[in-house]
Amino acid sequence: MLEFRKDLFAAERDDNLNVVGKGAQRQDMPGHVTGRSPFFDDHAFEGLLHLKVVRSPHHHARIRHIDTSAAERAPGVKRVLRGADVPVNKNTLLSLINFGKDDEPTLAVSKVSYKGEPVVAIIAETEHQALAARALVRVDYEVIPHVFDVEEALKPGAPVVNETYPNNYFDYHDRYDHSKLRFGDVERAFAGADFIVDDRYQMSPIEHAPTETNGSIAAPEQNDRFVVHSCAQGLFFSLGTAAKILNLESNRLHFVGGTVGGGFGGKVDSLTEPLSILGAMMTGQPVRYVLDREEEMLYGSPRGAERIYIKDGIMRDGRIVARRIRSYFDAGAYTRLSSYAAIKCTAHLPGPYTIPNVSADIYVAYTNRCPSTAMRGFGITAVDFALEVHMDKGAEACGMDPMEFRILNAYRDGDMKAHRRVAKNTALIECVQVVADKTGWPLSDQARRQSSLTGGGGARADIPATVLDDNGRIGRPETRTGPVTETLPAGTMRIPMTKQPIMEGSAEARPTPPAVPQYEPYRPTPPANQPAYQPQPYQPTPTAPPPTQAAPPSPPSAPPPASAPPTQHGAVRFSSVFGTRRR
Amino acid sequence: MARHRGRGMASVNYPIGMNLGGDPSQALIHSNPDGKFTVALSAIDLGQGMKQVTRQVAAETLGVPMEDVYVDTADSDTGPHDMGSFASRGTHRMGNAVIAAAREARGVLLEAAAEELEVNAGDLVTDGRGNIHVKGAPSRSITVKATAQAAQFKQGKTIAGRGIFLIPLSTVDPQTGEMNPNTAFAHASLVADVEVDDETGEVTVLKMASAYELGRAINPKMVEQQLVGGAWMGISHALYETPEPYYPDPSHGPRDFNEYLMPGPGDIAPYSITVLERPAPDGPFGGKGPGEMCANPVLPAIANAVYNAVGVRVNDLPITPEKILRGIKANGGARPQPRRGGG
Amino acid sequence: MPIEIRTASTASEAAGLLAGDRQARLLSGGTLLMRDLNEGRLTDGVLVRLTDPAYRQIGVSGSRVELGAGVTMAMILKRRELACLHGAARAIGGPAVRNMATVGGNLFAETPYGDFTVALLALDAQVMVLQGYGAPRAVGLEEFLAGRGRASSGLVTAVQVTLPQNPLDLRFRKVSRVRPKGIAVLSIAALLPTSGGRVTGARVAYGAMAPTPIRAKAVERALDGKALDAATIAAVRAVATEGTRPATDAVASDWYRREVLPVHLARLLSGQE
Amino acid sequence: MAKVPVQFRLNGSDRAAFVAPADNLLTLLRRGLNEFGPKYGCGQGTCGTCTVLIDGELQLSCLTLAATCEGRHVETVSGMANGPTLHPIQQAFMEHFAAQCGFCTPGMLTAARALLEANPTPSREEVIDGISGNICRCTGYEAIIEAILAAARSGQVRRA
Repeated sequence: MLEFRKDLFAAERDDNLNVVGKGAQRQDMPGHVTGRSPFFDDHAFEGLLHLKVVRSPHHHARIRHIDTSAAERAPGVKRVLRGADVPVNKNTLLSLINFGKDDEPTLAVSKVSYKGEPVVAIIAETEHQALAARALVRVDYEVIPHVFDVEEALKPGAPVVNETYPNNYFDYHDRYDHSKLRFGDVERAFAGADFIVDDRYQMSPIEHAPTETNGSIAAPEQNDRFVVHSCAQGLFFSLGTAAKILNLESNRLHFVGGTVGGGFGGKVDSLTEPLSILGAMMTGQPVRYVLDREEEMLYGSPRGAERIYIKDGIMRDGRIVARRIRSYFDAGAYTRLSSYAAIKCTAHLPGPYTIPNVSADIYVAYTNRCPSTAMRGFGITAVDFALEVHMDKGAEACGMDPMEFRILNAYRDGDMKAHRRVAKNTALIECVQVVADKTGWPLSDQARRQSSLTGGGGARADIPATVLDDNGRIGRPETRTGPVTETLPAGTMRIPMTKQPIMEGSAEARPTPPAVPQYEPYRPTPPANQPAYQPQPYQPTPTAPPPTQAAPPSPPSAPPPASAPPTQHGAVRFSSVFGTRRR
Repeated sequence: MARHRGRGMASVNYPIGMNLGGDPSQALIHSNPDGKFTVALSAIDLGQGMKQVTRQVAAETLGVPMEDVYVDTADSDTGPHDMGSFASRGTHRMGNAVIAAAREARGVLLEAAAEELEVNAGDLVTDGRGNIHVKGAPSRSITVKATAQAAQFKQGKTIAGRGIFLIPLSTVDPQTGEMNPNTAFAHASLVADVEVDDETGEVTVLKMASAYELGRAINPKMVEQQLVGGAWMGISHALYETPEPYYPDPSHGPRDFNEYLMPGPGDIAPYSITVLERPAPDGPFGGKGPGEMCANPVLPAIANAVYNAVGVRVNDLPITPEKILRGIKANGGARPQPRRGGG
Repeated sequence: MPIEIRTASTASEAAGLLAGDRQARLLSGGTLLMRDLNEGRLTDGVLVRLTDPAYRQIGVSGSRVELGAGVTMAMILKRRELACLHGAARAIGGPAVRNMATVGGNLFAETPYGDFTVALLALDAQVMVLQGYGAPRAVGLEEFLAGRGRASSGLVTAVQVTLPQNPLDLRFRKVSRVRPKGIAVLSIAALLPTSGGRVTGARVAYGAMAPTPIRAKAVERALDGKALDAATIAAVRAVATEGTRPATDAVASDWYRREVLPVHLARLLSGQE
Repeated sequence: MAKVPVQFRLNGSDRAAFVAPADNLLTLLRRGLNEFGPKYGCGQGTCGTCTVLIDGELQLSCLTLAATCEGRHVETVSGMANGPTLHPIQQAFMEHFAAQCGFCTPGMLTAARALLEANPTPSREEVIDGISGNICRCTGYEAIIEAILAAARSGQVRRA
């Protein structure tokens, strides 16, 4: 089922290793097969209380009044928590890395923005008592208009989903209503392309559906601390989030976890820890808050849906000369991690291909649905679906075999990527060749001879002159399509290379310096002496050379000399690198 | 009625670790007085195999047998800070932090052995079986156990190490999107063979084959676990899953595993994987991490295979029988496309 | 008042408890009721357990079969005489659920569940209902299902069916998205007794094509007296969706259910996979 | 709330507890007796993580009222190994890397045990049916199916 091709890239690899590379038994397997692996819920506590939340039945509503008096009197109920009980009742997850504004309450106070939003928490001696008391909470709602579609949400006059972002989009860099990628001049390249392939894709939301639902148990420990058994995917991420929401010093929290019943991204949000700890603080007893399956399915924060528009300009010989992408992340009612995914998506474009003109606008839109969050392949899975289906259509449009089309356009070592960094350590071509081999998919000899190691760089390493625009200034939706405002000269770079990664250990104890990642500075290289790959389209065979204006646009000005440092200006201050600074 | 076979492919790459960096991982390693090591982390094992990957990386770096290392994670009182298990960062970031910590511990270990053997630490090597000896002179050796005992009870040395790995945060240019997003990328290409029933729109995945380039398969058995399970999830995303079946209309959301559709054990197809290893210059022993990307090529490959089978492009996931059937009807019937290779 | 459990040793006692307390519910296999309890939809009231051995007995006398309402799917699967019901019994859940889910419970399962009942409907089953004390009264399954939503329908003690002479005369198909265990896009049971090469007395039932399992009477009419040939099947396809009112749910839309019902019915009748 | 006593055998040992009438068996095992082998995955009967044997028959403990277990024998994953010696199915799961997060594993093992004790030489299709009530979100099932078939081939699982 799984085999190796050790012959490939053998020269770059030292296989003389003792333990690494061995299919050794997992350290956790004996615990798994005996049922003894300690998941968060597998801990016994005397006097354990159970917490259940009352959730909004409406997609969007103002809260007029909450009456918990009957629930408080119900049998077994120890405490009823409301928004006012939460010390810091507004947070955004990425505030821990100083990214974005606090926009989400732990318990809603004046408004609910999605069906299922927690409003009140009940803590009782048994789960059944908590469930029974939950039914006694009376919330008076005033239902208000909702919006479910990402593009509808961005139109002027749409219902305001999230008051922190009153235009229903995340603010990028204090400046734009979307994340931008600009490389070359796509419009000019479209005008010269032989084929235009244009389409719309829709990624579905996805529920992580781990077999273990989200949950936690918090208990008072000695020394005024709280032990928290957690299913968090980031132990300190959750600890930091809880400490902030509860206004506690981090060392008053003792998080224990690490053995988690599946996550897939759905256990990054600290959905339960703040309330179970707050419950333990308020009652002085251990409190367990576990989502039931229906809650996990409907309100456990899914992978967000994405709508993606792709337009490609393709030459008759199969070269993609331009790719434009517009994409909408459906964040749901609050930001969680969508803002981060959109930047990751921006960096990923245009996929593993060398395309001389690329433009992308990635929006994060708020809608009245459960906030979405990270999931396996976050920011990438959806756009890869769209890109690779689009590649199939592109191959069809120019009459090429889909694998040949990919090999022709694949990025190679030394190529410039759209985010203005040089590709290295690439291997897409080899993957296609190997899978072609094993499936009997016919490839031309020429395609078989291609390599990620050669043929890249040269003109393919150039940063083209790039047209810029000021579209989508925050608060001005009418500017979403606008004119070119300036042309950035070829070769321009504005962001410093990141410093050398830090890998610390005591210097004398390190016999060899660790391998460290290094961004290679922009350094135009002379054209490779290897002849360019000439694809052999199956159908139709091009009879005439492509029109001259269809050639991939070369930079209008000469690239800077090899020794010249990249142009650097306009770098954004550190604290707002991702987007909007936390307030 | 007819069932049509179709074949589709896709190729993808995947960025390893948090985009833009700024996501540190720390590790601590210490030894018992008999040379048995504990790695203390706050990393999370949610099934991907964090504990075992870091165990192998630690043992390899320390130069001791794997059985002499156990990984203890995650307890915030003992395990130092880590961003978490997401963004395919575990193997790459934590793997490097463990290497840093293990190098430091190994340095002390070799110094202690050098003192016992009265040689220079730089002349010593480990044999991976629990012994330390002078390079080129295996007879001049000492066991790791004896070394640790000497360090603890005689020399007063702490055989321990601390490590951090951090790729400093990159900025982003708001106008061009210029940034330093990631340092390592994994790659894959996948072919899916399907059969589509043109009267019901039902898709059967017949088989799949893939090639994955993932730097270094630190544990091939766990790589296989990830890639097989991830491909199943890819089929699931492509054909089955959604909490909002009529998105953006949020109604009819599934409430349980009966309503939330995923392939059952009777829906799985043979899957053949080939692993390529082009080590990442900054990966732990070149490792990258296939944990997230393993579903990604499956979605488009199946979509393309469905098109190849019946000529229907479904651009909206999941590719349900209903969407295919509507497409077939809109086309006035199935339109099989040319076959590709020996399906 | 919280949950209270009452145990009845006879059907009459159980029926009496149910009749005397509108909130009381019978706990049979637990696959429906326990979920309500676990998820907080049921927070108080009496749960009645019936321990009478007859409740879990299978009585076979020639072609007449009485299935106690507490008989599980697994128990049916163990009885060779009930082979014609095995397809429908196996269509219910995985092995653990088949050990728990009962014939009686399946009568109350909401769409798209209740596939076993679809087979019973094709067999023209009689439901034995006990109202208060006394003897159970036989109610046709169709009538029973029509009144299912109403309260105080009494205690179902058993289901009676007449097995077809040839077990292969009862055909069953469940269409689901997930294999081998998935809930129904739709299910079909067709009793097709043949005499002299012609179908006589066909009974066809659908699951998930209406709020309860329903008879496909137009299909039955199209089959009666006909040979199961291509022309008949074409005629059946044309009327297959008559009287159906399928729901849109998480697994399929009403459009899709209507669209593929004729296809699956035709395949079932023509013996295709 | 009035609690009721229940006495039963758990993995061969006599146990007694007081339960609330509405408590299911899973709650009794986990919260009443600290038997954490069976897991809570849904409380709906749709995931199989709470699967146990009751008097040798495969059942879902979340759908079983605790009070109805009076006098019965409940067996969980914790009772599978014979002291330090793993059950052949546990051994096969180890060898085939048939677990990742490990959360479905107790239920899977119990379902596999019930299958092999009733049918020591199942076909692949029968194995697939045997685990069809148990959701695994990590493995894609293949390794689990292979492990159960291997355990069957080993001939070490005895008919119950």
